[in-house]
Amino acid sequence: MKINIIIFGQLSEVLGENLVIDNIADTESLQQALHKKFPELANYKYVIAVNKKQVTVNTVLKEDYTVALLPPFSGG
Amino acid sequence: MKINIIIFGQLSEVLGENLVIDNIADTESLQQALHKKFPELANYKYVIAVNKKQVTVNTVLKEDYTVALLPPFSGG
Amino acid sequence: MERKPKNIFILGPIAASFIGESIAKHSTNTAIGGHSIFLGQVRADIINEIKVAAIEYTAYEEMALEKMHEIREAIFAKYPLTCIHVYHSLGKIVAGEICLFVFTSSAHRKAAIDACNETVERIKAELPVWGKEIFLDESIQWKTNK
Amino acid sequence: MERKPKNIFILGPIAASFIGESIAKHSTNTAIGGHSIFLGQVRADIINEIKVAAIEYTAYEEMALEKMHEIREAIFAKYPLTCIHVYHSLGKIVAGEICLFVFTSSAHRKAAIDACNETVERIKAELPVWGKEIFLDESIQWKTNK
Repeated sequence: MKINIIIFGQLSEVLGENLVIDNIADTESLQQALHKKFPELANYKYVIAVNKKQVTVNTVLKEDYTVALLPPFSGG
Repeated sequence: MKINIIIFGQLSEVLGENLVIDNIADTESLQQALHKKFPELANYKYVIAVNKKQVTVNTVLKEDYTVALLPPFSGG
Repeated sequence: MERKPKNIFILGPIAASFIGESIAKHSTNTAIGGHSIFLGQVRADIINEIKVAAIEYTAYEEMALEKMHEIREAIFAKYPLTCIHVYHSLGKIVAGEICLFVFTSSAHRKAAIDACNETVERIKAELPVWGKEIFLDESIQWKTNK
Repeated sequence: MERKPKNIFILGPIAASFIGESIAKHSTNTAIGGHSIFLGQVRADIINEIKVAAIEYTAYEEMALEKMHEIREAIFAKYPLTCIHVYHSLGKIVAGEICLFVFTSSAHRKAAIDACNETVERIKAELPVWGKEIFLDESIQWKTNK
């Protein structure tokens, strides 16, 4: 199962702009995997969106879902 | 003693745009004289300005003072 | 800083292009972070089944400019602004045209927004300006502000 | 009335003339009595003694447009408006240029003003857009919204 991850703002300087991760069941597992691979991530605030909707609870991921990592917004 | 009176808005349709009145000691006397001469004035709301400043208490008038009769403002 | 009374009256409507040019002039002031603008537009109200075609504005100009100066000073004292611009039409303004332009700028948006709103409210309540609504059938009625 | 998501993003700064033209288009809608406009302008902040030369904006565009659609619908439901227009810049916007344009119109001023303010607050808080401050010495810092 392939999950596309897109990364924005200052976080893209740490993780790059895109990642593809296999065999991840849900957003919590995804975060654990990312924090393991990129320990610097602990220094950043961010929220997660799944298929363009922000999620605040652990969310099941399915084939070809898109997960976005969004640091604090600063538009306008 | 000559007092210039300028009249604005809907009131100018009743009194004309300018009046000159002699021998008027203060704004209260002026209003009495005007209401006597133009009884329709009783149907209008207005405030008085003396030399471009709105007055809310009886105000002494002097030679060449300008009194303005101002119906409710409706700018903007 | 002492500011001199400025003329705010424009004979006829306020052109949208004038507003655009006024905005453009502020690009050299790079201390500004936000602009707030209010525009009053003559509305084709329907009163007793007849449509308003235009509003004809008159003012006690000398008094209005003194009062506007006082309002401007009070707003500058209350809010950290870089500038305030105010223009009000005189004469006949047809429905759809702009008759009031209030423009405030500041480093951060809140001051500009609050100052713009307060300036508009004070203009409507305190400036000796009168609008006469002219209907399509040429009848008239003096406007009243809420 | 169902409204479709509109694109709000403009590559580069928002021209003052575009704002003027946008205002001019509203003269045919004679039900309008008031317009409220907010403009965000890139400020040459000085941080650690170095001046901001520009802000480079990026966005998660698809998500931002869906969110903006949701905000627009909520604002229309809450206030009696005739229209809302929103434009946000992407790419590098130099100090003094305009990067945000929010424009609301209604029959009476209060709805336009309140709707404009609320739309600006929601845009700043809820749209996935990021600004990277580029300093005169070419160092960078990610912008944070208050």
